[in-house]
Amino acid sequence: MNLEVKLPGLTLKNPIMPASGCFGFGKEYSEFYDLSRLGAIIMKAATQFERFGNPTPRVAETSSGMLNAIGLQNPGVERIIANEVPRLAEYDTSIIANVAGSSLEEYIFVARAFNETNDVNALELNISCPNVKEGGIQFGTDPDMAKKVTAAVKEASNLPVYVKLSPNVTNIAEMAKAVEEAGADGLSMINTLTGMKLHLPTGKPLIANQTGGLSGPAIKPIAIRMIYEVRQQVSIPIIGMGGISTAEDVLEFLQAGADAVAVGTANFQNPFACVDIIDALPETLIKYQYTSVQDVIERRGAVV
Amino acid sequence: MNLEVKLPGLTLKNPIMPASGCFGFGKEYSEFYDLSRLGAIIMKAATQFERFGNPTPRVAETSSGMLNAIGLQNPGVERIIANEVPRLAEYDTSIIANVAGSSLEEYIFVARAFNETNDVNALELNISCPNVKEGGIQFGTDPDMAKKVTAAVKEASNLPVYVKLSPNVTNIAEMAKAVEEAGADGLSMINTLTGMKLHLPTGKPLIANQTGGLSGPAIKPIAIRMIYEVRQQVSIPIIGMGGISTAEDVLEFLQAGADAVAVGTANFQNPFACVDIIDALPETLIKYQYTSVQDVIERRGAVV
Amino acid sequence: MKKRHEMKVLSVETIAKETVEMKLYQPEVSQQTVPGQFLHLLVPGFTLRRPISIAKVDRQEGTVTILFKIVGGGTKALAAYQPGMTVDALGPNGNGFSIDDVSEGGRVLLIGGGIGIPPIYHLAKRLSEKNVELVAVLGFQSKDYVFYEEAFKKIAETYVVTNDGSYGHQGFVTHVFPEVGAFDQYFSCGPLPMLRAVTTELQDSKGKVSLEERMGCGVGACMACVLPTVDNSYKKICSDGPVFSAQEVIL
Amino acid sequence: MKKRHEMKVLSVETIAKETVEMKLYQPEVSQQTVPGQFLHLLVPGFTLRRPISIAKVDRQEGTVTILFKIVGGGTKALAAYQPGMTVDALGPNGNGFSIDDVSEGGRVLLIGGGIGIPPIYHLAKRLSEKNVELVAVLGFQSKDYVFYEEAFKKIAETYVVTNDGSYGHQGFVTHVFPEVGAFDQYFSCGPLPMLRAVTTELQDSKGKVSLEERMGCGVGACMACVLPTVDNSYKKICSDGPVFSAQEVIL
Ligand SMILES: Cc1cc2nc3c(=O)[nH]c(=O)nc-3n(C[C@H](O)[C@H](O)[C@H](O)COP(=O)(O)OP(=O)(O)OC[C@H]3O[C@@H](n4cnc5c(N)ncnc54)[C@H](O)[C@@H]3O)c2cc1C
Ligand SMILES: Cc1cc2nc3c(=O)[nH]c(=O)nc-3n(C[C@H](O)[C@H](O)[C@H](O)COP(=O)(O)OP(=O)(O)OC[C@H]3O[C@@H](n4cnc5c(N)ncnc54)[C@H](O)[C@@H]3O)c2cc1C
Ligand SMILES: Cc1cc2nc3c(=O)[nH]c(=O)nc-3n(C[C@H](O)[C@H](O)[C@H](O)COP(=O)(O)O)c2cc1C
Ligand SMILES: Cc1cc2nc3c(=O)[nH]c(=O)nc-3n(C[C@H](O)[C@H](O)[C@H](O)COP(=O)(O)O)c2cc1C
Ligand code: FES
Ligand code: FES
Repeated sequence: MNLEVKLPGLTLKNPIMPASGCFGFGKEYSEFYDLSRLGAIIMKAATQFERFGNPTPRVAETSSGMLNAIGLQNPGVERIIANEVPRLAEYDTSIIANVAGSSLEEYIFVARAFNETNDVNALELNISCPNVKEGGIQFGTDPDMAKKVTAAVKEASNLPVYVKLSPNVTNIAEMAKAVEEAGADGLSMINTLTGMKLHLPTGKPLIANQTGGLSGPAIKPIAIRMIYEVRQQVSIPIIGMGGISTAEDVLEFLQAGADAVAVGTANFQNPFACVDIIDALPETLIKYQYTSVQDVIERRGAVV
Repeated sequence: MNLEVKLPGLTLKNPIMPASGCFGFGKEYSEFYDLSRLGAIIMKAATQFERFGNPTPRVAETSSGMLNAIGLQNPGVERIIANEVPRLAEYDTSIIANVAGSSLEEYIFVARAFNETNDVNALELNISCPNVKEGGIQFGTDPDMAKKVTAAVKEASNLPVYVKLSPNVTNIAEMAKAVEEAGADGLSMINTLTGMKLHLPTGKPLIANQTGGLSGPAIKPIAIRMIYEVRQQVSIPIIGMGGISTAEDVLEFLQAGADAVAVGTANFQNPFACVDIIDALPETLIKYQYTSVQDVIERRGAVV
Repeated sequence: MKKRHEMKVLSVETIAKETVEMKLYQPEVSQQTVPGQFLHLLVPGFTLRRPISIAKVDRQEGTVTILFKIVGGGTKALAAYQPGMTVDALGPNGNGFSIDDVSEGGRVLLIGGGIGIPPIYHLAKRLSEKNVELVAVLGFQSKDYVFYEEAFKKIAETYVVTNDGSYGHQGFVTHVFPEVGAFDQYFSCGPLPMLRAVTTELQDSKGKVSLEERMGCGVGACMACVLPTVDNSYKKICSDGPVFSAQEVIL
Repeated sequence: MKKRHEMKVLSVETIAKETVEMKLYQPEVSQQTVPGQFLHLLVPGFTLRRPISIAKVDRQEGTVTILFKIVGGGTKALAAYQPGMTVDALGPNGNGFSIDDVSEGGRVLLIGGGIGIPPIYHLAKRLSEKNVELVAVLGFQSKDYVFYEEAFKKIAETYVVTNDGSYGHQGFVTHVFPEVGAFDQYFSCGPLPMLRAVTTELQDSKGKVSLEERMGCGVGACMACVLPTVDNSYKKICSDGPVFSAQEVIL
C-alpha cells in the first residue's frame, strides 16, 4: 500500500516520525531497528549554546501519560550539526530540526545555522516548550509574538518551517492563523499540556522544575480536538501528535486533519513503537476502507 | 479523625462531595448508600427553563478518561426546587446548587430562584460548561465576562458563590483573580477540557455534539497544576476536582491548594466512590503524618 | 440498597464467530433478574463500565449467563477472562420485558438481531413457562455468526435469516414477516437499523423493543443515554429502559 | 540489534517484608548480563517501564532473578504475577560494575542498602569466582526486611546493620566501617543518602557506586536521568551508568 505523503520540503515514504525530544538524535533507537524505515526523524530541540536543562527528577508518571521537564538539554546547535546530523544523514529518511530559544535572536541564530547544512530538510519551530522559564513559553501563547518569531525564522532560513503549537491556550485556531499569516509552511501540534504531580510524603511537586509537560494517550482527545478545529481554519499541512501509540491512532489523527504524525511517549513504552505502527498501518487503512494515506487526507474533505 | 472543613457558608463533616452532573440529584446513588455520609452534594446544573440537552451519543471513552457532551439537560430551576431540593434536604448534608445559563439574565434568574429556598447552602456558578453553544463558554474564558457574571450573581443572591473555572484558558490565575475581585466566595476547579474522539469507520466525531468535555484521571495533572498556580495568587477557598478516584488523590488536591474536593467520573466506575474515599481518608492522612484535614490545609502554607 | 457484585467466572466459551458465552456465579443476581435487564461490567483498564444483557439465569445453580460480541478493547479483555477470576458488576440494571400483558394461549413474535438475541432468548425461556406459542426470527450477518438456533428451536417456531444468505433465509429479519402468521404482540432487540425497520413494518402491532446507547453511569444519574419520547419528553435507556413500548419512543 | 524480550515467570516469592524475588527464564539475557545492569520492565496499565536490577543469573538454566520492593502500583502489580505469565523487558540495560581492575588476591568492600543489595549480590557472586577476599556490609530498615544474609555469608565476611537495631548492628552501614579493615576498592548500591554518606566517609578510597533516577526511556534518548559530573558535564544513569566511579559524579 502507498503510505507516501508529500509536505512542503518533505517527501515521506510513510507519515510516521518520532517526536522531538522523545528520540534523542536517533542513536539509541538505531540499536533497535533501521532508522531508514521512518518517514522522517525530528531531532531533539537545538538551542544556540549547550544547555544542561533542569534539575532531576525530570519525569513523573500519570494515568495514561507522563510529565516531563527536561528543560531543552542539548549540546547546542553547532555540535548537533557537527556530530548528530551527519550520522542521521546516512539513513534514507528526512531530517527535521527542532529549533528552540528564549529570545528572538536565539531562534534566528539556530535557524540560520541549520540553513547552512545540506542534510536538514525542514525546521520545526518550537515556540511551545513549557519547561523553559526565560520566556520560551510566551512565544507560544501570544499570537503576536508567535507571528514575529515565525516571520523572523522564515527570513533567516530557506527551509520549510513547521511551527509547533502549544495547547496551553484559550484559542488554538487563533494561534494557528497567526503563524500561517506569518508565513509558516506547516504546523506541528500539539506540544505538551502543563501539568503537575505532588510527592505525597513532602507535599511538594515531584518534578524539580515544579511543573512538567503532560504527554501520552491521556492528551489524545485534546490533540484531536485542536487539530480538527485548526483544520477548519487554516490550509497549511499539520504534523499531528499527542498520545499516538497505534496505527488506529494515526488514522484518527489523519481523519481529524493531520497530514503526517509524530510519535513521542510511546517510544518509551515500546522502543519499536514507530516501526510497529508503520507495519500495522496498511491493514488498518484497509480495515477502514482506505486505499492509501493520501486517500484518507483527500476523503476527509468531504467529511468535515 | 477530624475530617471537618469550614468554607464560606458551609460546614462539611468531610471534604468529599460528588461533582456536578456526575450524581444527578442524588436519587440514583441514594439506592447505593446513605447520602448523609457525604460532606456535601453538588447538584446537576440548573437553567432557567427545562433543557433537553444535546443529541446522543453524548459520551465516549478515552484513555484514563471520558468525554461528555450532555448539554446541561435538566428540568429547569423551578422543578429542581420543587422536586429535587426537598428530597435532598432530608439528608444530613449540605446542598450546593450548580447555576448555569447562556446569558447574564439567565444566571441571575437561576441564582435568585435558589436564593428563595431555605435548603440550598451555596451556589456553584458554572461559567465553564464547554457543551453549550450559545455562549456559556465565553463567560469562562474572558476575565471581564467572568467578573461581570460573578458580580451579578453575588448581587442576586445572599448565598456564598463558588465560581467554577474552565481549564481551557491560557492563564488560569488571571481568571481566578478576576472572579475573586468580583466578590466570589470561593472557586471550584477544574471543569472539563474540551476534547474530541473520532469514529474511525466514518471519520466523524463520535459524540453528536462533535466536541465533549474530558474528565477523569487523565486530567488530574492539569487540575493539580492549575490549583497549585491559583493557590499562590488568590486567597479564597478552592473546591478541587478533576480525576479524583482515591483518598491519595484527595490528599494531593489538598496539598496543592484545595480546601475540599469533588468526585465526578469516578462515580460511574464505582458507585461507592465517594464513601469509599471517605472511609479511606483517615488512614491515608495518618500514613502521610497528618492529624486532620485542617492540618493538611494549614501545613501546606509552609510547603508552598 | 443496591450492591456492587463480585461475580465468579465459571466458564468462557466462543460459541460463534467473535461471540463469547460467559457463565457467572452470583445467586443474588440470579434470583433478581428478569429478561431484558443487563449487567454493568467493570473491565480493568477502562474508564467506563460495559453494559451486557443477561442471556439466561439458573436460579437453582445461582448462575447468570451473558453473551457478548468482541467489538473493541473492553469485550476483548472480557473474552480473555479465565474461570476462577471475578468480574465486578452492577446489576441487574434497568427495566426488562414486562410480560404481564401476554395472555395464556396467545401467540408471541420474537425478533432478535445479532448480539441482540441473548435477551430475547432469556425472554423466550421465561415465556415458554407460560402457555404461549412462540415464533422467533433470528437475524445474523452470516453463517459463522449463528448461535442459539437449537436452543430456540426447542421452545419456538424458529426462522434464521442471514444478511448474505449463507445460512437460512437471505436478507433482513423483516423479509420473513409475511411467513410468521398472526401474533398478539412482538418483542425485539437488535441493532438500531433493524429496530427501525421492525417497528415501521409492525407499526400496527403492539410491541416492545430493547435499545442501546453509549452509557456513562448506567444507573440513571448522568443523562448520557436519553432517548426522545413521542410525548415530547425523554427516557433514560439505562434506568427507564432498555425495554420500551414501540409506540412510546422515537427511534 | 537490541530486542524486546518476553521473559517467562518461573517463580515469585516474598522473601522478606515487602520484598519479592522473581525468577525469569530468558537464556539470551542470562548470557549477556554483567552485575549492575538492569531490566526495564513493562507493567500493563502503566505508562513508563520500571527499572529493576538483575540480582543473579544462571547461565546454565538460562534464568535471570530480580528482587524488588513493593513501593507503588507498578511493583505491586509485578508482585501479583503468576508463574507461566510473561514479562515484557528491555535489557540488560546500562553499564554494570567493571571488575577488570580488581586484582587477584585483593580485598573488596561491598556495601548494599535495602533494595540496592541485589546488584551487589550479583557482583559478589561474580567476584567470588575470582581469587578475591570479600567483605559485605548490608543495611536494612529493620529485622523484617533482612534478606540474602545467608547467601552473602557463603562468599563474604558479612555485617548486617539495621537502622533500628532490631537485627545485627544498629545504625547506618557507615557505622561498621571501622571494623571492616583495609580494602583495595569498594562497590556500593543503595538509597542516595546512604551513598552520600558512604562516598564521603570513603572519599580517599577507590570506589564505584550504582545510582537511581526516575527514567523515561531507559535507553539514553530522553535525558530524564542525567547526573552532573565533576568535569562540569553530565552522564545518563540509564545508559552511561547506573554504575559510576565515586570520584566522577556529584551526588
Ligand atoms: C443495554 C445494553 C445491553 C447490551 N447487551 C449486549 C449483549 O448482551 N452482548 C453484547 O455483545 N453487547 C451488548 N451491548 C453492547 C455492548 O455494551 C458493547 O458492544 C460494548 O460495550 C463494547 O465495548 P468494547 O470495549 O468492546 O468496545 P469499544 O467500542 O472499544 O467501547 C468504547 C465505549 O463505547 C461503548 N460502546 C461501544 N459500543 C456500544 C454499544 N453498541 N452500546 C453501548 N455502548 C457501546 C462501550 O461501552 C465503551 O464505553 C449492550 C449495550 C447496551 C446499552
Ligand atoms: C537502575 C535502577 C535499578 C533499580 N533496581 C531496583 C531493584 O533491583 N529492586 C527494586 O526494588 N527497585 C529497584 N529500583 C527502583 C525501582 O525502579 C522503583 O522502586 C520502581 O520503579 C517503583 O515503581 P512503582 O510503580 O512500584 O512505584 P511508583 O512510585 O508508583 O512509581 C511511579 C514512577 O516513579 C518511578 N520510580 C519510583 N521510585 C523510583 C526509584 N527509586 N528509582 C527510579 N524510578 C522510580 C517508577 O519507575 C514510575 O515511573 C531501581 C531503579 C533504578 C533506576
Ligand atoms: C521527554 C520528552 C521530551 C520532549 N522534548 C521536546 C523538545 O525538545 N522539543 C519539542 O518540540 N517537543 C518536545 N517534547 C514534546 C513531544 O515532541 C510531543 O509534542 C509531545 O510529547 C506529545 O506527543 P506524545 O504524547 O506522543 O508524547 C518532549 C516530550 C517528552 C515526553
Ligand atoms: C457526565 C458529566 C456531566 C457533567 N455535568 C456538569 C454540569 O452540569 N455542571 C458542571 O459544572 N460540571 C459538570 N461536569 C463536570 C464535573 O462536575 C467535573 O468538573 C469534571 O468532570 C472533572 O471531574 P472528574 O474528573 O472527577 O469527573 C460534568 C462531568 C461529566 C463527566
Ligand atoms: S448512562 Fe447515565 S443516565 Fe443512563
Ligand atoms: S531514561 Fe531516558 S535518557 Fe535515561
